[in-house]
Amino acid sequence: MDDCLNEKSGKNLIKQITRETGVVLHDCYQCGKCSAGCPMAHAMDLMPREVVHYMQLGMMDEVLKSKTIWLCATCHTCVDRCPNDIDIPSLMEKSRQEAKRRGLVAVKEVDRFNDIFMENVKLFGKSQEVILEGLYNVSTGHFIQDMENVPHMLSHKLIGIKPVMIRDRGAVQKIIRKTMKDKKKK
Amino acid sequence: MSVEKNWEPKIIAFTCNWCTYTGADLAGLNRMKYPENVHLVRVPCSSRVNPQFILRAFQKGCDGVMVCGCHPGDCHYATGNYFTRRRFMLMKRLLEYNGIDPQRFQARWISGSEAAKFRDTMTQVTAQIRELGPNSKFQEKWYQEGGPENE
Amino acid sequence: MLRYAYYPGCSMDSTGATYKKSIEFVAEKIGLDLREIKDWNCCGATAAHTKDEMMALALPARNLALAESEDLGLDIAIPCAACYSRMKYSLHAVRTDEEKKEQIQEIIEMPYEGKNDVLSFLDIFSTEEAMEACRSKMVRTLSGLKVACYYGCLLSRPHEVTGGEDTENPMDMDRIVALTGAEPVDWSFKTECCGASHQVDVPKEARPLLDRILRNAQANGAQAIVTACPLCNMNLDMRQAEINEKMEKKYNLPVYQFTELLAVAMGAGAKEIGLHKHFFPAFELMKKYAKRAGENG
Amino acid sequence: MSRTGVIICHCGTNIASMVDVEKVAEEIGKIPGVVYSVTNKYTCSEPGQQMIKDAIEEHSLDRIVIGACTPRMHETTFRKMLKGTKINPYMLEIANLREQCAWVHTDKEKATEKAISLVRMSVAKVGSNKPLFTSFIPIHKKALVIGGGIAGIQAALDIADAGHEVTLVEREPSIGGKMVMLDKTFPTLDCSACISTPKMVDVSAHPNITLKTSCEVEAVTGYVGNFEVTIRQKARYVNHDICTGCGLCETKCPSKISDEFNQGIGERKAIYKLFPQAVPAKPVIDAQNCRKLNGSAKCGVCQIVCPLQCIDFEDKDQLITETYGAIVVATGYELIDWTKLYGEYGSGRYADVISGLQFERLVNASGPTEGHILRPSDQKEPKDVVIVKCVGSRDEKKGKSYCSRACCMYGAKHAHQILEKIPGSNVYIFYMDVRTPGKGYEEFYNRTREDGATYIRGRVAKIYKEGDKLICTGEDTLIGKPVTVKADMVILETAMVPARGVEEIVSKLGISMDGDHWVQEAHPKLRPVETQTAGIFLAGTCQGPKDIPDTVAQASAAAVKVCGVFSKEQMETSPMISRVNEEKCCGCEFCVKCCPYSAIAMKEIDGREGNRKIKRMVATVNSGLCQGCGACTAACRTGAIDLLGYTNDQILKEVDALCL
Amino acid sequence: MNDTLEIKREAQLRETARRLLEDGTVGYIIGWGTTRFEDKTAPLFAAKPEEADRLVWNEYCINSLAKYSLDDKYPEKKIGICVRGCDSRAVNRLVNDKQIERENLFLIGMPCSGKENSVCEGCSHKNPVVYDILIGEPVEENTEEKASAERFREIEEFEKMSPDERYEFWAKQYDKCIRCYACRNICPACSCKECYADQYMVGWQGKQNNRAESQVYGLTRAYHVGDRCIECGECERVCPMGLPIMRQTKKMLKDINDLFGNYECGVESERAPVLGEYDLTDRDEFM
Repeated sequence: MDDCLNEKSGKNLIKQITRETGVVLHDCYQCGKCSAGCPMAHAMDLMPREVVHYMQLGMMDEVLKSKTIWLCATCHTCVDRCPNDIDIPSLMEKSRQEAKRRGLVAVKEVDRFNDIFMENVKLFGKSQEVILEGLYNVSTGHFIQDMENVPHMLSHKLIGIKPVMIRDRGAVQKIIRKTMKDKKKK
Repeated sequence: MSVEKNWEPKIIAFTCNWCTYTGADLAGLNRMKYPENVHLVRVPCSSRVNPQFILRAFQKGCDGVMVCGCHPGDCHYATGNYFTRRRFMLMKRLLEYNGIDPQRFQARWISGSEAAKFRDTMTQVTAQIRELGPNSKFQEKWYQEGGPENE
Repeated sequence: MLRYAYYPGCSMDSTGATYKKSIEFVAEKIGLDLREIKDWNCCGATAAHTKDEMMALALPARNLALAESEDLGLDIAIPCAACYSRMKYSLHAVRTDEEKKEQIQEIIEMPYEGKNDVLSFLDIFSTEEAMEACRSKMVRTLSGLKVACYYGCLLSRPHEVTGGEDTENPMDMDRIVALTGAEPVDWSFKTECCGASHQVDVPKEARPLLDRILRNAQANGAQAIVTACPLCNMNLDMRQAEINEKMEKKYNLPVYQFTELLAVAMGAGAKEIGLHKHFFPAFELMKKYAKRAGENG
Repeated sequence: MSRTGVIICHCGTNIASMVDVEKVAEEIGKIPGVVYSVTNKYTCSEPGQQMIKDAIEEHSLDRIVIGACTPRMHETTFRKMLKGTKINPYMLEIANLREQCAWVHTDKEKATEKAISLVRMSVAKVGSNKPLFTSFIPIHKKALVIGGGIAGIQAALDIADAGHEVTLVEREPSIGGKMVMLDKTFPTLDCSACISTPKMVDVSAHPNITLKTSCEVEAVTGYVGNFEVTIRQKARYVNHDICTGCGLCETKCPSKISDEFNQGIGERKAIYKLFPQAVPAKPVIDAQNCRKLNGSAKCGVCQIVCPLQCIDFEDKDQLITETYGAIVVATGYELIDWTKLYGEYGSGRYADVISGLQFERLVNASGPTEGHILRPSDQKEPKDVVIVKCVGSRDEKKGKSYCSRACCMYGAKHAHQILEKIPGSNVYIFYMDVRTPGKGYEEFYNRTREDGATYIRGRVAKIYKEGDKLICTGEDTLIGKPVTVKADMVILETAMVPARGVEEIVSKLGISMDGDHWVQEAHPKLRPVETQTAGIFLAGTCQGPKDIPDTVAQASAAAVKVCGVFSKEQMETSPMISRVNEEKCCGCEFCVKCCPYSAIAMKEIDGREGNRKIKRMVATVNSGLCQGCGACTAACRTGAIDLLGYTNDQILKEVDALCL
Repeated sequence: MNDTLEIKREAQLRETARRLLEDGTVGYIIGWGTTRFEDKTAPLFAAKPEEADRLVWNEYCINSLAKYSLDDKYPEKKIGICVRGCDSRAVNRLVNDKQIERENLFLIGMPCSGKENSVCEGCSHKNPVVYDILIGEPVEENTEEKASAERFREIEEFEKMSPDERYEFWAKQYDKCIRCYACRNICPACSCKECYADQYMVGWQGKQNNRAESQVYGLTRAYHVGDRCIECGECERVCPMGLPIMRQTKKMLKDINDLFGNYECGVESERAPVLGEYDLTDRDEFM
């Protein structure tokens, strides 16, 4: 009887998420305006509307396993048009963080990119497009992606090989360390 | 103060004519049973009940006091019980602050159709007050019977 | 007085180089005084908020706090939509949430009160003062050039944070671009998302986003797209050829920054502002339409 | 010393079986001031009543306490009985010994004790009773109906048919309201104008109805039976007493203005009739757009061509004051201005995205396209039409949180009309729920689907233009996929909102509105056509969104309420109302804030301070408005305002008596 | 207290007062004057310009002055009143209760950094909230943290006691009460023409001096002024028997703040007392 709705285990997590985001899930009456306006909907396995509905039902596992939470581009079109002001991007955000904690990353590339981006920032205090792209390609195995553009960039000095850094890199590192430490404690 | 033999709690309930008083009548019509200790004072609206009446009731020797009216939103006079709600939320806290047990003063919304709720509330409140015993706080009888020498 | 604290953002040193040049040119012309924040850091862009909310608030806040500590009382000008959005989030949090404000201060170990505003370049150029200054410096007209002004999502949404104008059909850039004589077309994808970093991590899924924007611009008669963000610009510019190839389309829409249009109209040479550096050829179209002001045809 | 008579009723065995009534009578008889204490088998019966009457004479009683059934049962009976005696009917108290004693208790001894307490409380209370006298308000049997839509028309006709005079006030130049704009009415599809214009003519021809178009209510004072209403007759610049409505002026007028009756589709002149079947069928001049009146040109063509010299450019607004006994508010609704709210639907930038009311005009045979459905941008017949429901309704963020109730049905009607009039057309209806609670409504919805309308469950996220097509994107939430429709025309079924200016009317009348500015009814279930103010009633959509059948039903109900008021020459007001002791009143206005009926006002009285004469403010209760709730009394710290029949003194006496 | 600053303020006050009396702006000025005790001042009514110099301003200017205006509700000329933060709130209170007309008063604002009075400790409005002229510069307000921490500290502690302990405490207090009604007479929230306690036709309040009657008086007073109390502490200061009267009214205020949102009386002149209004969304605990 694992499928009983009233025994779904996601309820506590959902409570926590709604508390942190201030989203009132039962306000959503499933009109689908979010999905219809979502630029990434075509690639999603769950419609944004369905994510909310799963959460209304307490079915958090389905949400955490979905590609949708990783494909959300956080463009806020959905919440801007939502008649009930459901902050879907924040729900996606929190779900993503939880999914990562549980090792359920459905779209690895997105997660890799974000990791590398932040590593980059941690290292230099600024993001380095060429290093970012390079590292990302190496780590995902997409060696040739966007490489056709590199000669153009180099020849027009759009990118440099030498990294640009900030002076007080320690300050940035501290910010990242502090906030991530916070994360682990939870 | 020693508990009198055969002591029975004396409870007064200020009830609005349109909801709770009607609900009490319906309880009678249905022959529902509740303790004899409850005495109703009929007022047109719970907002008619001046909080000073409560003080007076305790002073004169009631062991429990209630204010009952229509549920918020159902007031016969549209908005009366919203005032009731504010007034008695404050009065109740003030009484408790001055040492009155919370059960001794209670307010309830009981509609004209809620005869069973009326019966249950009255039964429950009577039991609570019986449990607490006679009230001497704020009572003038305490003075008439000797005052501070009683303590 | 057109004086602002200035946060260029990481892209300005690389793919945004042409944007930077045009900004410098226009700033010089109209007396826009931009004072770069000393030792600024990356705002965290689209990545930090996927990790942790406080990180995403604290990274930009360090820059804002630096600007505030210089105590010039200047609002902060930001040319990149993503940086702008992140800074606005921080500012919004500090101004509306006492608890978060304290947390942020504790994390960045600096005082920060959110005294100054965060402004996008569109905010700055659409002020009466800036519009007037631009108008007086026009030496060329781009009359006849039909452009679609693309704002992107982050400049306008979410409304509570940006406090911006219409989230569906903003007009600031249209008004600024019209100063050059170019004709902004009425189109419907001004604030649709271009996919941002998804163009790197999930390009196949993200390509249709660019396709839709290009398609609607072209369908409404635009000959070029104008942006106000290095990221949007790069996505539409660098990947247009790729869209044409992989999705079998025939888009021909050079992508300019709005400051490039202003610079050209103010007399900048193509090389001077790096028009030839665009991925999608942008020089020819500009050459065709840029005329000396008052010249006929 | 008062002389109280007490009668304890056996109520057959109802009371007597559980309460020792003789003992009660005996115990009560011991109370000082009680000079007569007996029991009676059936007090409410004729002999029982006679016994009381006799006792009053015999024992010179001046007040009565009856221990019997609930006062809610026989209080009025006994008061009526007292009317025939020398005792004032309000010198009576009833102790509830049946419902609240005998019937609910099981221990006879204790029940008897309680009965004694209850009667003692009543005896204590009656000791402080004072004679009260009902007052009478004359009823002015003339009704005012505000708003000349179908609700106002119906109410006016019903009241007039009952034989009372009615004044119908409409701010537009013609009555008819929104209904006359519609083409057909659901679910029967009868022609809206065909059923509403005869009623309009009836109004103008009815001997009991005075029609006042181009008029607005300026001020209202008074109370039920006696409302003093000032009406502003706006300048019409056409003498309607002479005008025959020949229409020559209209054809010659050179100014063309966007036609509001046709929802901006098409144009009208500056001198105009609102629509061809307007009632009265005479034109007025729109001063704002008249070249002569706004000073932009000399013009005056209408004056020149008018064969009867009706045009009067010097016409001025006039104020008329009259007295009415009752008022019906029927101010109606309008559609929410979606163009200011929905950027994603183009904010009105696309000519072919229209509102439901615009579509009504398009499809209406007397409309600007003579009933041909042609899209506004290029006058082409649309083949693919999208209908979007709940635009502005059920949208807490951008519009209104409520459901507008009629849109599901007229959306279906629009679909049906398109499919019927345009062969080969396709209609897509984006909906969230289909709500059809009404007679024949669900059947009509089914029929629309049979006609071929495609229902898609989801809200449209965006409408944009590509070429001459409007692209609508939505999610079909039932299959969980985004869908796109390329449409030639889009109809937005927009929310109903209260008519503009309702806030002013409401404040002039002293009634209240809810959060969405719909006029507040006295009770949502039991008094849906009344307001908190006696004599003011509600009809139609001013009270909340509704369809035509409900509107008409409510209008007739309001008419009945008015006739109820008019059924008497005078109105008896309850004497159990609040009264101010002016000597004590300090004028703090706290009671005014608590009164739900705005029955308390402040007045200036003469006073003294030291040896100086001064004017000071005190509260005063309007006996026509006060309903006797007593909320003010508990707010008054001084106790300067008191409720007759339930005075502070009386209630305190009851409390004291219980505790003896 | 910064003495030099306050001495300067006193000089300015006298100068202003003289000018106002000279040019006829006001008929008289209510302020503080010396007494034969060095550490006491008394209300002073200055009607002539030369009397202006008898006005004093020091840490002993404790008496609340606003209520004196009720003795002259219909003055021929404006009444000048020196108002500290608390006095100005008292004025707002009386204006809101329609007891005086603002136009009849000329308010001389006295920024006040606290007097020899414990109630000043957590003062939330040291500067007058309303005035016609301000004497000297405003003083620095207490931080919000300090004011709010101080405001209900005592009440919260008292609430921790058991009902019987609380009753015992108050019973002992009311045993002391001599029903002199000084607390009522000084209170700017008490403005009835005839106090309920003085009425004999309706037996609201017995006149005997015993515990029960005093308790009824104490609670009724607290309830009557609870939603209008401006927290000046005068009731407690004038009590000859030393009853902690403020603890009753502050309890009302604390509950009002808890139940109906932030509420400070007399800060805005327009705001009605909370018992004169309601909110559909008020907490409902009487289900």
